[in-house]
Amino acid sequence: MDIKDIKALVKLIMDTDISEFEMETDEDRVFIKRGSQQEIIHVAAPVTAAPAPASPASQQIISDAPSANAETPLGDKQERVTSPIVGTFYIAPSPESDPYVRVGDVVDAGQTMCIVEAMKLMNEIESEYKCKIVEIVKANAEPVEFGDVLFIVEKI
Amino acid sequence: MDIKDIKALVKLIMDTDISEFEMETDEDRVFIKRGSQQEIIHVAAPVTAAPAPASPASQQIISDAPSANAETPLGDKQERVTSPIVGTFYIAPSPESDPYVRVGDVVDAGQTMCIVEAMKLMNEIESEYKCKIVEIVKANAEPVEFGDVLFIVEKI
Amino acid sequence: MIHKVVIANRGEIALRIIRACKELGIKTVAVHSDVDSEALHVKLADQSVCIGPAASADSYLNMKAIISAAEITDADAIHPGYGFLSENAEFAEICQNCGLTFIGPTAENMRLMGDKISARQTVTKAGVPILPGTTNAVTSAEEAVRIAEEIGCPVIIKATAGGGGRGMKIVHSLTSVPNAFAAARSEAKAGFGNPEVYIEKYCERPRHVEIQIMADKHGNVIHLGERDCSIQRRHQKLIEEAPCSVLTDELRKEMGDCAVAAAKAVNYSSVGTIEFLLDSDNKFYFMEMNTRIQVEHPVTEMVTGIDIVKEQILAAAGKPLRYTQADIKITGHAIECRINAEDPDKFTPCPGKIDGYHTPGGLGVRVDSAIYDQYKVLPYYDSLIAKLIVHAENREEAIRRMDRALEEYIIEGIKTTIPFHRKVMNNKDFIEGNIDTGFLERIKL
Amino acid sequence: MIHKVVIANRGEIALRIIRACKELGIKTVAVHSDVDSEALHVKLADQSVCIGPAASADSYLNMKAIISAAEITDADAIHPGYGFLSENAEFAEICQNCGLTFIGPTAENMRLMGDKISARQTVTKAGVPILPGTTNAVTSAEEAVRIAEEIGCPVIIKATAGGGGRGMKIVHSLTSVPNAFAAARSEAKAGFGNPEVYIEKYCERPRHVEIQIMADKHGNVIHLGERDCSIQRRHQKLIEEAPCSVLTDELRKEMGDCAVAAAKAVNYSSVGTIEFLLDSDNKFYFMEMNTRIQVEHPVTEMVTGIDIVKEQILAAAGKPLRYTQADIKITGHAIECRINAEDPDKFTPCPGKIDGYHTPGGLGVRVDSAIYDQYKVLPYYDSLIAKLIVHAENREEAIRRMDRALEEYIIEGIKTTIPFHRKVMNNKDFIEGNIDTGFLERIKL
Repeated sequence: MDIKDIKALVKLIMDTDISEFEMETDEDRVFIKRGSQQEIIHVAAPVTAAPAPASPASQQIISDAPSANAETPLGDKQERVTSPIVGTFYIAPSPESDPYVRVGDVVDAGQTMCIVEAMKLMNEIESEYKCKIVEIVKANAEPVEFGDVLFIVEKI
Repeated sequence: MDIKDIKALVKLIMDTDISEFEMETDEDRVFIKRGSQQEIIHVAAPVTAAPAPASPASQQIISDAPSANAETPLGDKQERVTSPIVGTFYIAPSPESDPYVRVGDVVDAGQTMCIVEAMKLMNEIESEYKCKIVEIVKANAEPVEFGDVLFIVEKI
Repeated sequence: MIHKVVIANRGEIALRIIRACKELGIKTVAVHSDVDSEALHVKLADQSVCIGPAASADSYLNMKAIISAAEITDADAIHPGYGFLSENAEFAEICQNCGLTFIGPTAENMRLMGDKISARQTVTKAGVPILPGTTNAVTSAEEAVRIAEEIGCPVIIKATAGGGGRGMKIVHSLTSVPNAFAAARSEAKAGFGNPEVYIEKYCERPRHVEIQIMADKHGNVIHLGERDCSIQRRHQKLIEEAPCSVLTDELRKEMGDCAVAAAKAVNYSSVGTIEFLLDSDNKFYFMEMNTRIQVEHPVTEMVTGIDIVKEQILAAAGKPLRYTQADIKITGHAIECRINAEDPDKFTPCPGKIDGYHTPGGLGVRVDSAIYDQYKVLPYYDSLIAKLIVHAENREEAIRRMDRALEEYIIEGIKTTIPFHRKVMNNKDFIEGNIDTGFLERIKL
Repeated sequence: MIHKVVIANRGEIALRIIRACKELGIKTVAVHSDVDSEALHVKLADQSVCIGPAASADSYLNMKAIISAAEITDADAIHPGYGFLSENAEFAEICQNCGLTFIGPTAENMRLMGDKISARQTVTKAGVPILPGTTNAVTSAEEAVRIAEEIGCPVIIKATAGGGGRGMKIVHSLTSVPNAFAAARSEAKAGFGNPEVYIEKYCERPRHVEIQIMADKHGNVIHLGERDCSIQRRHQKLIEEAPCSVLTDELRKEMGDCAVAAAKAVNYSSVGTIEFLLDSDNKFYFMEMNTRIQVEHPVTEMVTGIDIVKEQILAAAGKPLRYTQADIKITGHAIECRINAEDPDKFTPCPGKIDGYHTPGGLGVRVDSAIYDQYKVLPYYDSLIAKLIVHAENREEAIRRMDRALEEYIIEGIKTTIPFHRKVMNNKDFIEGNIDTGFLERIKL
């Protein structure tokens, strides 16, 4: 792979929204990274060095959730509503009753959006501002960690 | 990959928003990183990772010799004459007698330049070609390793 | 039997517990603060739950969050490790009320032994020698002076709620008692929210010798011999070894029997440690009991061959001890060096990114650590990053082995106390076994 | 006493020897080929000497260069490790003539035990059982057939100069003897430059059980019990353990006594190993003696607590053994996994750069390895890159511990046999101890 190839390669990538590019052949290996979020590379180093690969399957269950939706890009005026505690997410006060909110609903500041149950206590999660529900990220009765995204909303 | 390629490569990358670029071929490996983070050490890691620092003092005695003069740059037409065996370097057949060669001497192909003693055997080191002695790197009676530079000569 | 354990801790002890569980076939759940998501205990556990932000109060000390983590992962037990909630009686109670097995002693055990004064009263009843001194809080400077006069100087003033050196004052003359008393009280208030202090005899050049005990829920209590933890800096242990080089078999038996008696006196049912002061005449005095697994437990594991954490888990699960006192044999000598992310001379913490990591190996070398290359040692938590433990046929060989292992141990990017430990291993007095709790203040390394 | 040792080897065994020397206060000189200048044994030794190019014949097998290295560094002893010159009688002699202590047995010992036929004759005199078969080379196909008929099939044809499986042929019917005989001879010729072969009874499903012996220059010989090395692929050991799960104390004593008798028969004065075949009826037959330290010596160190390499050095220095047979106690169970830089399924060598390295830790885990992060595993030498050894109270716990340690062991950038070992640790037959030298050919992992 000579300088011309690289040039072509770089141009190609620049016209896209690719943030990282890696390629390996018998002869050579190329790694390109755009933008300035150094986290990704930081994570990379430990992951190989540390026994992460050792127990990958197991990690999914709880842990991948937050990072997952933390990454999904937001439209402008959109906000993430995260869980302040560990517990179980409920969209309605009881199985029979209607959900606190539905996608598209507009909720006022202080209005209850859901419940996170911890130690048999029903903790009502209230909206801090008036907003429209864009997405309900968690399924009803799903376990949530501290910092998990519960809703994506649009400020009004 | 020569300096021109690198120059072109750097220019190429500077005109983009690439934050990291890495490329590896059989001969060489390039790693470019933009912006001010101390990650560059990231590349040096291997060296530090090894217990080299553990026993530094001890290493000098024998080991640094080769690398040391291997590094000294050569004029053109200049060549290094290295030791084919481990042993003790002697510039003369006996303490009394004259040295085989002196700096400035011209030696013919096949002419004895020095002796490396190994297991009580005197191994005469002969010149492979006609040359002029530019430097006698080892001191008389100094231990030498395989590959140690004994002389720097100039081909004639 | 226990099926899934939430490990309410971090660092090397969390790893230690995960390893024991894996070998027992028990599933593990790591809980962690948001800044700890890259920590090794999170990577090695079967599951992990983020329970709060960096501040320990909101995460590793957050009982509600930890219990919730157990609920959402269907765990049936919690191991508190050491520090954090490990000696919190309320937490033990909450676990019980939530139907979770707390892997440790009962709340009652903790309350009784956690408070120094009640502990002294309890063990005294059990016939365990304590230092002459008050068993009740001393309330006035006048009373303090009278007691000091009674006992005879030097005396030490200690916080009843205290530990780890804070709120301790050594007094060599009666005249300085009132000031020391006031100082100790305010330190105690600041440190533990409780100003109560008590006074006891202060003995010169003592060794810190502690007995590891192991008990089950069937009334069986045995001891695993002693550890000498005399190498301390400001009452923080830095090097521990087993056995203690001045202990005779008779003395070992005597101290061991006392420790067992103390444990039996409170119907103790887990692993624990009875700490003694051993003075230069080989007279020993009860100091306190630690109702948890301790940092230095590995040296005892090395010389007895017993996996203490496994036994602790099995005991919590209601299994009887797998050993009788007769089974316990001390073989060879073990030493542990606590490697902290600190300046080796000033002992100031040096958190940061590890850039270059290589652990020592070979015969008789054990590393308990949760760090790895490129891992960031965080400023929010304890500076202990690794425990290097060696086992050899005798103390001399153990010291040599430790020195070569320390030489092999490469931790680049941050300062560590490895150079300090190498100095100790090469110190004439240490090698000759002339050690006591004053060693580091006295010796110029 | 020995002051400075040249280590005529590389890799983990060179490191093993350096560690023993450091703990004994002996200086070390690493010799290395030019491509090995970054090797760990070079970095950890007190001195190092480059003795030649990559090819072993010109460096690690270059006697002259190694002796010269000893001369220019004023060393007074040479440790050959295993492989390379370790069983080369001529080299041992040269060392002696140059006034260097060869850390190993005498040249005579090697000659006598190195040649399989003379070894069989020697041990037979000492009353050690051998497999029925020829003690002399078989010269013609006719003779081969006659002998096979005598002994009764199956028989095995082996190269007298052989080892490690090459030049071995198993024959199940007389008709196929002639071809097998011819094939074995040509393989022997090609492999060892000597076509001589001999024939012996071939026993089905045997275990490879070997006895570690330890002797000094004062006539003292003891054994350290056995190792079961039945997990082999093409006669290459991959997993070793101690003790052997089917050995009774009586059988252990019987085999141990035979091993000691064999060693005494040749006035053996160093550490060594007597290899036996143990058949399904617990009858054992002498196979060969290894007159050197072996790759798998650590499992014996773990269960006996004895540092075998130190004893070997001290014996070479003329010191008497520090143990009598009565001192030797087998405690718990140890397993070693040989981790090779090979494809875990095809076992094809995979040299290359290690990119990401993390070793397992905790109780009962030992790593003997000379690799480190970013180290390049070279194609010129053996593919063994690490020995992972565990020690536990019993075999079951040892297997669980090994499995969790293998899980923790991270070696990125190259393929290793770690996944293979995990499969074995989780294999029902292995767990139940149903193993013999045919295990890997028979079992589908």
